[in-house]
This record gives sequence, structure tokens and C-alpha cells, in this order.
Amino acid sequence: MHAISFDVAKILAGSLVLTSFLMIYQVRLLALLNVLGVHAFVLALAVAWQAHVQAAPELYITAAITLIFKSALIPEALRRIVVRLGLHREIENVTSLGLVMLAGVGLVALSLEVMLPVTAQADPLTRTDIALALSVVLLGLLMMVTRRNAVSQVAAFLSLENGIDLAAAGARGMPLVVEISIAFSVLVAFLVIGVFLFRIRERFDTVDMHALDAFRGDRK
Amino acid sequence: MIATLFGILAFLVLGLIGVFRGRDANGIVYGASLGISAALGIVGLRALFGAAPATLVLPLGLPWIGAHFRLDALAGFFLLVVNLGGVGASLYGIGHGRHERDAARVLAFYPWFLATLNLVVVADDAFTFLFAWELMSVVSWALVLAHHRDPANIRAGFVYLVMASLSGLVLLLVFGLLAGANGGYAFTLMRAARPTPGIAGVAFVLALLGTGAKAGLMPLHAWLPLAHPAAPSHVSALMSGVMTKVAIYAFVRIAFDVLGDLSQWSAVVVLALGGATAGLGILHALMESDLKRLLAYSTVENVGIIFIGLGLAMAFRASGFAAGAALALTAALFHVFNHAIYKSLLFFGAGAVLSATGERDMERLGGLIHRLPQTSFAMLIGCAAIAALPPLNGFVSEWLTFQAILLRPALPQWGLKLMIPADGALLALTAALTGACFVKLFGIAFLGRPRSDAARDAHEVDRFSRAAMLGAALLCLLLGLLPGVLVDALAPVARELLGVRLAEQMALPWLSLIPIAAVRSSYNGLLVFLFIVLATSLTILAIHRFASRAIRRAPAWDCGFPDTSPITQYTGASFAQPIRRVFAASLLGARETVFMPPPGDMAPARIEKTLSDPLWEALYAPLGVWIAWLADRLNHLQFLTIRRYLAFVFVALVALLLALALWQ
Amino acid sequence: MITLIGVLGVPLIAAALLAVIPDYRLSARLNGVMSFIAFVAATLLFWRRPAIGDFILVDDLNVVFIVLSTFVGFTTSVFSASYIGHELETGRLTPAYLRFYHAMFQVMMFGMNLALVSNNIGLMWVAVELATLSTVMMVGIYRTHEALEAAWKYFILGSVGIALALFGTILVYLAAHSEIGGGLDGMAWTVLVAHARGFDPALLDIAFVFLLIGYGTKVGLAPMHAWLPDAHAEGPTPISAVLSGLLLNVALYALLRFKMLLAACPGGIAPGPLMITLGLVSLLFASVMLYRRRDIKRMFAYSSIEHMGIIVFAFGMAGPLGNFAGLLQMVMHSLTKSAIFFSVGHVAQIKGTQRIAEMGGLAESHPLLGWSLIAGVAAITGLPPFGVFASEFLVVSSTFARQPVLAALLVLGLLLALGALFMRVSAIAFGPVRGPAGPVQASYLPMFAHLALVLIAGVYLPAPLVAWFQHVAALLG
Amino acid sequence: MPPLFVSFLAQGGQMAFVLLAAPLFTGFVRKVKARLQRRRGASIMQPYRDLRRLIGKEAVVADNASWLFRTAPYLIFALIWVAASLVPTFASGLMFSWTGDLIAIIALLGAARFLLALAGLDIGTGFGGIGASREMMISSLAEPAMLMIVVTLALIVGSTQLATIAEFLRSGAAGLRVSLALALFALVIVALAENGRFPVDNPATHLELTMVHEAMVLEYSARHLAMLELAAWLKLLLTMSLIAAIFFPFGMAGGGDGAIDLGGFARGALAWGGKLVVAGALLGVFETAIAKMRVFRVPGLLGIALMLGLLGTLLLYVSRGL
Repeated sequence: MHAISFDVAKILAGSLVLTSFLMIYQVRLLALLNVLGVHAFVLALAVAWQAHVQAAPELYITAAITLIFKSALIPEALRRIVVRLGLHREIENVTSLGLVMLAGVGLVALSLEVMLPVTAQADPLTRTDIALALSVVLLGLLMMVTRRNAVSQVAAFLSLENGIDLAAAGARGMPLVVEISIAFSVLVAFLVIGVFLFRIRERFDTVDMHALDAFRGDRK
Repeated sequence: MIATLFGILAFLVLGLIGVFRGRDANGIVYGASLGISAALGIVGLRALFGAAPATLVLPLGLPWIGAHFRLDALAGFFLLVVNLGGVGASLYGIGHGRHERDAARVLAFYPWFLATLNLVVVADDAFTFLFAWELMSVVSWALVLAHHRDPANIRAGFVYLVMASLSGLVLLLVFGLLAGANGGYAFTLMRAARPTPGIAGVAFVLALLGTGAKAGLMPLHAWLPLAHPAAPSHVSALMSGVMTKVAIYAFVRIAFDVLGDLSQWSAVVVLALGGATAGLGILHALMESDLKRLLAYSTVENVGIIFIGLGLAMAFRASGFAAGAALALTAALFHVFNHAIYKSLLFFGAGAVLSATGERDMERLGGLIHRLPQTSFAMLIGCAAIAALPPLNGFVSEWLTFQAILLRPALPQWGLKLMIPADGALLALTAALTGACFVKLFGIAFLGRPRSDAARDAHEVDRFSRAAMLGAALLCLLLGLLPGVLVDALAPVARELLGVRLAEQMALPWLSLIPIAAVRSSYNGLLVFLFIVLATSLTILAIHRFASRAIRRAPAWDCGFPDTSPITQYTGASFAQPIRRVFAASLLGARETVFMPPPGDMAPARIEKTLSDPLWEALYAPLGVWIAWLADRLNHLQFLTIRRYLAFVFVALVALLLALALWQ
Repeated sequence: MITLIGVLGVPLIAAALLAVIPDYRLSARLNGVMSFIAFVAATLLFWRRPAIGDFILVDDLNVVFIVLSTFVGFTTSVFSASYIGHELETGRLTPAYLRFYHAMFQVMMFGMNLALVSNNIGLMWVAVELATLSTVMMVGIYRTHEALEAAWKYFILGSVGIALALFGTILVYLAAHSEIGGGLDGMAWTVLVAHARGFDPALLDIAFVFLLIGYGTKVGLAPMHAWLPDAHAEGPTPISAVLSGLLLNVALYALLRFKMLLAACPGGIAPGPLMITLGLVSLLFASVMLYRRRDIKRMFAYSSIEHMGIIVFAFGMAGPLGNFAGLLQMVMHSLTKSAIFFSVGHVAQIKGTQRIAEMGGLAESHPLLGWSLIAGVAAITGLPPFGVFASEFLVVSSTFARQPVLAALLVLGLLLALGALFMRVSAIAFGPVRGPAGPVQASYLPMFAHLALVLIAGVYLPAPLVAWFQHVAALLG
Repeated sequence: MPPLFVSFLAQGGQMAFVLLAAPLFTGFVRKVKARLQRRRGASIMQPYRDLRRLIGKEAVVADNASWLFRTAPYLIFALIWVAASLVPTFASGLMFSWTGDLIAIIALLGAARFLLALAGLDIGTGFGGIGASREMMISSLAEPAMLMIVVTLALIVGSTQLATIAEFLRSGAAGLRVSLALALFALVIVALAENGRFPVDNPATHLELTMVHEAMVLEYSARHLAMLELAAWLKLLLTMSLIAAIFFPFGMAGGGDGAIDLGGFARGALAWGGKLVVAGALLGVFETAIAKMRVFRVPGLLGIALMLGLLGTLLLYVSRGL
């Protein structure tokens, strides 16, 4: 493999991480969803590039799935939900964004550090790919921890999923069946999310998780 | 061996009958238990004098170990003790059980309890042993909760079960240590694998903890005075008279048989704990006014005495003085046997009083000797026996223990040099206090004038209960007259565990008891008894024959101004007051506050006594507080937000990754 | 092959049928029948195993799990038949929801069986996800505030956990990549274990961390446990029984498989210490938490956490005894805990609440129920004559010889848990009767079946079964 | 070995002897005290007369007295008598001396005390209660003290057999020992307490609140009272001859082992009588000189006795020389 393709892959993965940071930074719901779309789009590009580099046609399918579902349909659906629930132009107050960003940077450093000793026999492309995928996953988790609105938690979760997909794409010759079924299950998960958002809404008239916290069992 | 297991099986079946037939199975269950216990007792007797220990392995429990059973002399002796108690309790139960409110609860678990007691004794591998051990605790827990409407009983049961499981788990550690990493759980293997002194020491301490917690050794006795009184009286008798003995069996089995040689320090520990238990136990008993609680505390005391005997045996064995060890061990086991009998008798009596008056508090009793003549007579014998008065059996075992203390081989170890005489003094003190304690019990509850209507019109109990009590009383007397029988019966045990035995006793002239040598010490209960009987009868005869026999009934003299109200009598508390002031003030923090109204004020003067259990306050109470505190702190984790929980996952992940990064 | 259809196909068909059958009595019966067929098929696996394929693997290890899960599934279906009738009367559920409930039940069974038989780590992940989602739907089925909260929490934590597990899975695939190359082989257990020696240890380590956290969340190990108590408490009781009895085991099974991989790879970290730590933490944490529980189902949920802690600890200690004890403990816990939930379900229906404070004197008002609850608690706290005693005997005794301190901690946890559980259960079963004491149409059969099995196991373990377990324990290394 | 009946005779003689001597000794002590108080006092024979008078009377028994109340006096008397007959007086090692050792003797006295306390509680009067509870408190310290003394002796002699001890000490093999001195001192204190003498109790008091022994027998009359009185006198004699036999064993006859020589017995009897006279005189002087203690100062006194006994034992354990 020649350097250029390697660099491109690197750049794409890196930009995925960057988008994750953007998501963490973005506090306005609708905007957040847009960023999510971008996130997925970058992922799709990365996967496609991997397909090209690895000359693995089935990866194109994955890329397509990602492009269609994750970057188009799901953000759109979420956008609809947000509108239906009247949450548009909702602004979350994330406590001390700066610190969160700093933690994010720390996480990226950690994931690189952890991946470092991975022996070179796994080719460098995979290596960096995995490292960045790991940081995307961690960032997604970090975002879930910092957000309290159901929708943005879902968005964070989806970005986490994207990280995993990136890793999957980096893995050569990952069987298609598995890819498909994984994608499928993610879809189901998303359906469940939708159902729940509405149920929660119907019970609690909000999707702010604070409302739920009041009803934790065993209080009385 | 097979017979034993069949007996145990029969008990289990009997329990099922109890479950399904309920109250109308009363006669069947107790009657059958009586029969089975008798049969098992005979089995034990035969094992005691049998040549080789019978062994058996069944494909139960953990298959690669199997369930090992072994019936050697030691097991035989304790089988005898257990089933002697079983016979008495069952006989008593035939009558007493009729008064039971939820008969089914007792009838179901009673035979199972007997079964587990027997099973512990014959078990020969760690798994079977602990299985029976824990089962014994669970079943007796259910029996303690037979009268479950009283919240105090529920608490008692709770404390009991926790302590019992503690003992089980600690013993589990012991066996884990002895069995090694690849699990040689059969006792034979443990005997074969001689542990290093260090391991043996740890195992011994844990074993003392585990068995002591079940036997009621201080400071692990706290559950005993709660649990034993809570159960129905014949079950209390079994728990106090037999179950504690099974715990002592476990100690002997581990310390003398499985562990092999131990250092002299272990003996010092046992002696110290035994002495403290005996002294404090009887002091607690003296302070009690609840009949059954008093008896329970006296059980603690007797356990202490037994442990003193065992400690002496260990000390002598450790310093290579086998004959002395044999004497001490014999004394201890003799006391085991005695206590099994008279403690059962006393609990039967307490149960009789309870069913006759509905009262357990001696401050509301009195004058029962007129209403329950036979019960009172049996109780009198029991009290005299437990107070170690000649010519009854209690005296013999304490006498033997003293002889053991006086043996005093050349002890190289200064801990023993100090501890043995100290235990001698404690033993003497305990004996004296026991006398006071049981004068109090009998004098307040059975003599004097009735302090409540319930006591005034009590009625003698049914004939089965009386038979059980009088039988036990007779046994107390016979053992006192012919102690040689039991001493000889214990010889095989001593030979098995120590390699030597005491001299044959029944062959001696006049059937007297000479443990070591005639010039050293001898005692002949038979002659003492004869002399007393002769002297008494001769005197009575002479006086009635040659002087007057006339008698006139009149009001009590009481220095000229008798007060007919029974409250002018001494109560149990006031009887114990001098001793409370002398001993309990420092040891049990006993305090008296007198409220004297000012002159002119018509209010009555009051005296209030407060008593505290330093051990409980030092050990158990803080533990509870600590757990509660921890639980409250941690409980907040139940009510966090989802984000927090996510944060936990997140932190756990990051932490592990960091660890990984650092590890590489 | 036929057996496989029984184990996997039957639940699917059943799910489809139950989704359309309107009458709940019929569907309840059908549910039971189908589960029974699946169980029979599973038992047949002992003798007739399908050939090992790219996706299907039935070996000594997972046969135990499959038979266990199908059996508990069957008994639970019987129990739920008597349970949901009452729920319908009290109006907590509508027929429509019951249809959904039954369908989901079978979907979950399918998911779990698939996870157990799959030879492909990816496929297994998907199956676990499926089972999770179906249970999520059922936990939220009552639609109360608490139920929704619990379900949502379960969903979020569960999906995060499962996502991490997926990441771990992919890492495993990558670690194997250099040795095996791509394709289905790269994800097949059989192949992986065979070649584990040559894997990239560093990658495998990271993978195991993710898998431990991910599947550990599903197992309910502290501190990832948070979803478990509320999911148990707020959902229908049959689901609580299945969650404790099966789902945790499935996640545990996955963990074990990956542990075997790591154990087979020389360069990698030792999985033991990690598992021991998590296990002990869960045990101690849960046993302290038990003391402040007011809700009976939540209390037993915490006891599940405690037991998962013990089991993971045992597998972490490994060695022939440790693994054997872990397996035994797992089986016994599934049977006992589901039996407890069966009885608890009826108790809650009688009293009309799950609050312990409003229950009392059960052994007097409903002797059968009360005493079997006591028996269940005695069994779960490791008292004889029940099977858990045997396994805890092995865990503690085998540990003390090797790691005295750990054994002491273990004993401490066990004692704390015993104290808490008996404090509560004696308040429930004894004392004056509190709360309504009306009759309930209960089917005691499943409960008794479980308790009987546990009792027998406590007294007598059949030699062939033991030989089997020992073999499996040897497999686990 | 002497012919059986002779040894029977010796033993029987001993029993009768102590029985007859007991009242005399008490009378003697009273006489001494009376003299010291400048009174003429009753004759030494007075106790016998009292006995005869009491035995002849009709017994008045409280309405609610139980059988225990009526049988107790005889049992108590018998127990103490048996105990007394085990103590060597003029000769050691009599035929049945091996029936019980020192511990048994103490236990027999304890049994008597047990019954007496119960008898005190039987009628259910306040005074009986006072007496019983105080008696048990005193004995709870006196008895262990006594036992520790026994332990001390037994460790020196290597036997608890009274005959052996007497022989051993008479042979002088023991020599002078610290432990022995401690034991003697303790034994004297215990003896005073056991017999309800000054400073623990006042045998002649009729001020109820100070009574211990008298309070227990308050309800007794006639022959029952006679038995109890006689028992008390026997006990006093017993303890005195016990001290004599242990610490001043000279002049005692060899006894049953070898051939019996009546001359030896006579000499022994004389020596014994002499010792008793001295002891009685000392007791009288002591009781006249000292005042009675408050009840709750008694434990202190007895505690000292117990400590001395324990000290003696410890010394022996730590080093055999002392």
C-alpha cells in the first residue's frame, strides 16, 4: 500500500474524531443532529475509502448502508421527533464544556497510548484506524455521560456506533453477514429508541432525563 | 454404621409425617423418635466398646469424595449422649407437645433436628460434616421460630442463624486449609497430611472460633441466651443439652484427632477462654430472673468448664504427659455427659412450670413445691446435681477436673504455669456461684409463697413429662453413685485419641473411684450416699422413737409480725443483690439507683437496677452500627441518574484501559 | 439438525404464532408447549449434535447452558401462564399487551438460544443484542413511570455495554486477523481457540477489557450493574425470573468463551485477576446494598448481582475446582433464583404490592408459599441441603488454600448477604400476618420442580453429570 | 491387716466421738467468752441440756412449710456428720477415710449449706431470704478460698487425701513453706466465715438484721432446731480439727494401715483434746477482742483469703521450692 492512500485513510479517520469533538461542543439540538449527519457521512467516506484500499467490494455496501441510514434517515427521523416533541431550538446547558473538551483530548491521547504497543504485524493502517475508532467510541461515551437530554444521548450513542463501524471497516475481510446483521440490530435499536422516546414523552411530558430520575424505584 | 444411617433416615421420614399429619401425629412422632433414639443410643454404646471403627462411604455429596461415615469410640460416645438427650426430650415431648400451639411447625422439624445431630457425629469428611452442621443450624433455627409471633423470637432466630453460619463458614475455611488446593476433603486424608505448625496453628484458631461459636464459648455466646429460651422447652433441652455437645464433639474431633499435635499456646488459649466463659456465664445466670434464660447462661458456664477440661488435656498432651491428658479428657467428657442429662432435666422442669403457670419469670412464681410436687423433686435433684453437690453426678466430673488440675506435670511453658492455677480458682469460684445460682432458682421459683395467681393454682403436669424428669433425676443419682461405669466407658475414647487410658475402675474394692492412685485421691459416691442415708434415717428413727414426733401447724413466726402479703418475700433480684454488688458491679456494670422521696412525700421509695453486657457493647453493637452506616452510605448508589451510571461504566472502562497502558 | 431446528426454529415459529393469536389463554398454553418442545430438543443435543459449522457450534460447554436455559424458559412459561391471568384481572395488562408479551418472550428465547449455539462471535453479539432489546420491551410493558425509567435505563446501559462488547469483538477479529486472515473463520470460536496462540496479545488485551466491561454490564457486575435491580423490580415477574435465570448466564457464557481465548494466548494479560476483582466488588457491594432494600423483587435482584459476583470470582480463580464450582454455582443460582421469583411473584400478587414493609406472617397465612420462599432463601444463601451449599463449599474452601485474604473477603460477603436476606425474609414469613391474605390461583409446580432439583443436587450429584462438569471445567482451563 | 470389726469399731468410734465432743467444745468456747466478759456463764454442759430440751418439745411448723423444710435439718446434720467423720481426729487413715478426700469434705459442707439456704427460703419470710442470700454470698467466696487452700496442700503433698496429707506433714517432709503459712492464714479466715463466727456473723445475736445463720433457722423449733444446732457445733468442731490435723498433726495415731494400737489411739485422743482446748481458747479471745463487720465488708476479708490461697498455689506452680 502506498503512502497516499494511507494518509487519506488517516485524514478521514481523524476528521471523524474531529466531528465527534464538534458534537460534544454542539449544544443546540437540531444543530447537533446535523453534526451527527456529518459524522455519519465522514464515516461513510472512510468506509468507502477502506473498501477501495482493501479492494473489498462488500465494504461498499456497508458504506452505502451507513450513508443511507446513519447520515440521512436516522438524523432526519430524530429531527422529526425533535420537532414533534417541540424540542427544536432547545439548548442544553452542559456543565463546563471546556473541561469536557479537555477530557476528550485526554481520551484521544489514552486511546493512542493504548494502541501503541500493538505489534506492527497488524498493518499500520489498521493500527491508526483502530486507535482513532477507539477515541471516537470513548468520545461518544463521554458525550453520553455529559448530556441529559434523551435525544442528544441517542445522538451520542449513534456516534459511538459510528466509531465501532469505523473499526469494523478497518478490519479486513469482516464477513458481510455480520456487517449486515450488526447494521440491522442497530436499526432495531433505533426503532426501540423511537418507541421509547414517545412513551417517555407520553408519561413524563418531556424527554429531559431529570424527569425520569424522580421515579427511580425503591424510593418509597 | 448402616443402622445409624437407617435411624437418621427414619428421622427424616418421621419429619415428613409431622409435616403432613400435624397435631394428630404428636404421639407418633415423639413416640417413634423415642424408639429410634433409643436404638441409636445402643448403636453408640456398641461402637464405644466395639473393636475397630466402622466406616462407610456412600456415593452422595461430592461424587469424587463421596460421603464418608465413621463410627469410632469418640463418635460412639457422642452418639450415646445425643440420643440419650433425644430419648428424654422425646418422652417429654409426648406429653409436652400436646400444649404446642402450632404443633406442625415443631413436629416437622424436631425429628430432622435429631437426624442432623446424629449425622454430624458420624460424618467423616468435610463436606458431609459441614452439610450436617449447617443443616443442624437451619433446622434448629426453624424450631427457634416455632413461636414466631413474638418479635423477640424473630430477632433471636436472626442472631442465632447469623452466628451459626459464621461458625459454618469459619469451619469451611479450616477444612479448606487442611484439605489443600486440590481438595482432599476426607478426614482420613487430612489426618494423613500432617500440616506444618503454622498451618496447624491457624487451623486451630479458626476451629476454636467455629466450634466455639456453636458451643457458646465467650465472646461468641451472644446468640445462646437468646435462642435457647425461645424454642419449645424440650427443644431448648436438646439445644442446650445436646447441640452444644455436638459442637464440643467437633472441637475434640478437629483438635485431638484431625489436627494431631498442637503447641502449648493453643492449650493456653483454650484454658483462658474456658475459664472466662465459665465465670462470666454463671455470673450472667445469677443476674437472670427468666428461668429459661438463666438455664441458657448456665449452659454457657458449663461449656466453659468443659473447655477447661479439654484445655488441660491439650496442655498435658502437648507436654508429653499422656496419663494426665487422659484424666483431663475423661473429666471433660464426663462433664459433657452430666450436663447433657441435668440440663435437659432442668429445661424439662422449666417447660413444666411454663405449661403449668404460663410464666417463665421467677419473680411471678413461688410455692410450686406444693402444687407440682414431683416436678419440684426432680428439679431439686437437678439443681443439686448441676451445683456439683455430692453424691450426685455433677460433683464427680468437677472432682475429676480438679484432680486433673492438681496433677501438674513439669510444665516447661510459663503461660500454662499461670493459666492452670488461675483456672483452678475460676473453677472453684464458678462452682460456688453455681450453688448460689441454683439456690436462687429453686428457692425463689419453687419454695416460698406464690407471687401470682398463675403460680397459686398451678397443676402438676402430665405423666410423660414427669417420667422424663424423674428418669433424668434418677440417672443423675446413679451416675453419682457409680461414676466408675462412665469412667470405664470413656476409656476407649481416651485410648483412641491419646493412646493411653485410665485404670479400670469397676474392678476396685467398694466400687470407689481412684483416677491415679489410692494415696493420691479417691472418692466413693456409693459409700457417701449410704452414710448419709444411714445417718439421716437413724437420726429420724431415734428421735421419733425416743423423743417427740409431735408437730403443730401455725402461722409463720417471722419474728413476731408475719406479713401475709407474698411481696414481702425475697425476690430473685434481691436474693442476687449481694453477689451483684460484689461481682457484677465491675464485670457486668451492674448499677443500683435508689429513689427516696423527700419527707412528707407519699410516693413509694424505688430502687432500680441496671445491668449491661460489656461484651455485647464492645463487639456486637458496634458491628451492627458499622454495617448500618455502610449500608446507608452505599444506598445512595441506588438513586443516581442514568448519566451517573453511564459515568460508572465509562470510568471503569477508562480505568481498565489506563491500567493496561501502564501495565504494558 | 432436527434438534437445532427445535432449539432455534421453534421459538421463532412460536413468536410468529403468538404475535397473531388473540386469545391469551390459548397463547399462554401454546407458549408453554413450544417452550417444552424447545427444551426436549435441547436435551436431545446431549446425544445428537449438529456438525460444527461456520455459524453453529454445540460442544460440551454450551450444551449445559442451552439445556439449562430451555428448561428454565419452559418452567417460566408455565409459571407465567398462571401469573398473567391475574395481571389481566387486575387490569395491569391488556390482551393486546399480552400478545406482545408472549411473542417477545419467544423472541427472547430465540435470541438467547442463538447466542448460545452460535459459533460466530459476531452472530453471538447480534443474538445477545436481540435478547436484550426484547427484554427491554418487556421490562417497560407496564408503562408506569418506574417501569419506563427502568426500561430506559436498561436500554441505555445495555446498549452501551453491548456496543463496547461489539468493539471488543471486532478487536478480537483484528487480533486474529494476522494469524487466521479474514472471512468467517476469523470469527468462528473453534478456529479462534485453535489458533489463539499466535494472536496479537496487545490487541487481545484491549479486546478483553472491552468485552469484560461490555458483557460484564449484561452480567450485572458492579459498577455496571445499575440497570439490573430496577429492570427486575419493575418488569413482570416471569421476566425477572428469566433475566436472573438466563440472560445473565448468556452474557456470562460469552465472557467465558473470550476468557478461554485469552487463556490460550501466551502473551496476553491473565484474565483471572480482573474477573476476581470485579467479582469480589460485586459480591461485597451487593451484599451491603441488600440491607436497605424495601422492594422484595429488587432485593432478590441484588442477590443476583451478588451471586454473579461469586460465579465470576470462581471462574477467575479457575483451576479444576474453581471452574467446577463456578459452573455448579451458575446452574444452581439459575434454578434457585427463578424459583424464588416464582414464589415472589405470587406473594406480590397476593399482597398487591412489592413493598416488604406491607408483608408479614406469610408462613402462617400461606404456608406452602411462605415455606417455599424460606426454602428458596435458604438455598440461595448457600445453606444445606440445597445445591448452592455444595458450590459455595467448593469456592470458599478451594480459595482459602490458595488466597486466604480473598477467601476471607468472600466469606464476609456471603455472611453479610445471608444476614440481610434472612432479616427480610423472616419479617415476610413470620410474625403477625400483615397485608391481604386472600387466595391466589398459583401454579406451584415450576417452583417445586426447581427447588426439588436444587435439593437433589445438594444431596446427590449424579456421577456422569459431575464427570461432564469436570470435563467442561478442564476445557475452561 | 487388722480384723475388720476392729477397724469398723475405730471408724464408728471416731463418728460417735466427734458427735459427743461437738457440744462440749461449743460449751467450752462459750464459757471462755463468758469468762472474758466477766460473766460466770452457763456450764460447759449447757449445750447438752439444750439439746435434750429441744428434742423433747413439740415442733411448731409454719402452715406453708413443705416437706423440704422438715427433712432439711436431718439431711444437713447427716451431711456434716459424714464430713466430720472423714476428718482425722485422734487417728489418721481410718477404715473409710478414703471414701472422700478434702474436696469431697468441702463439697459435703457445701451441700449442707445448699439445703440450709433452701430451708431458709421455704417459708417465704423476709428474714429467711436475707439469711439465705447473705449465706450464699459469703460462701461464694469462702468455698473457693477453701478449695485453693486444698490445692496448695495437694500440690505440696501430691494428694488431696486428708490422711495422706496429715501423714506427710507429720513426717515433716514438707518442711516450712511460704505457701503453708499463707494457707494456714487463709484457712483461719475461712473457718470463721464458714461457722458464722465473728467478725463475719454473730452466733449469739438476736438482732435480726445482723443475722446470717440465725436468720435462716429463724422458723425452726424443737427437734429440727436441735438438729441444726448440733450440725453447727459439729461443723465448728470439724473445722477446728481440720486445722489441727493439717497444720498441727503431731501426736496423731498412725491408724488403719498397720496394726491398731489402742495406746496410740489414746495418745492421739489426748493430743487432739489438747489442741481443741487451745483452739477454743484462742477463738474465745479472738471473738471477744474483735467487733463484727458490716456485711459488705466481709467480701473484702474473704477476698483476701481467696487471694492468699491463689498466691500459695501460684508460688508452688512457679517454683516448687516455696
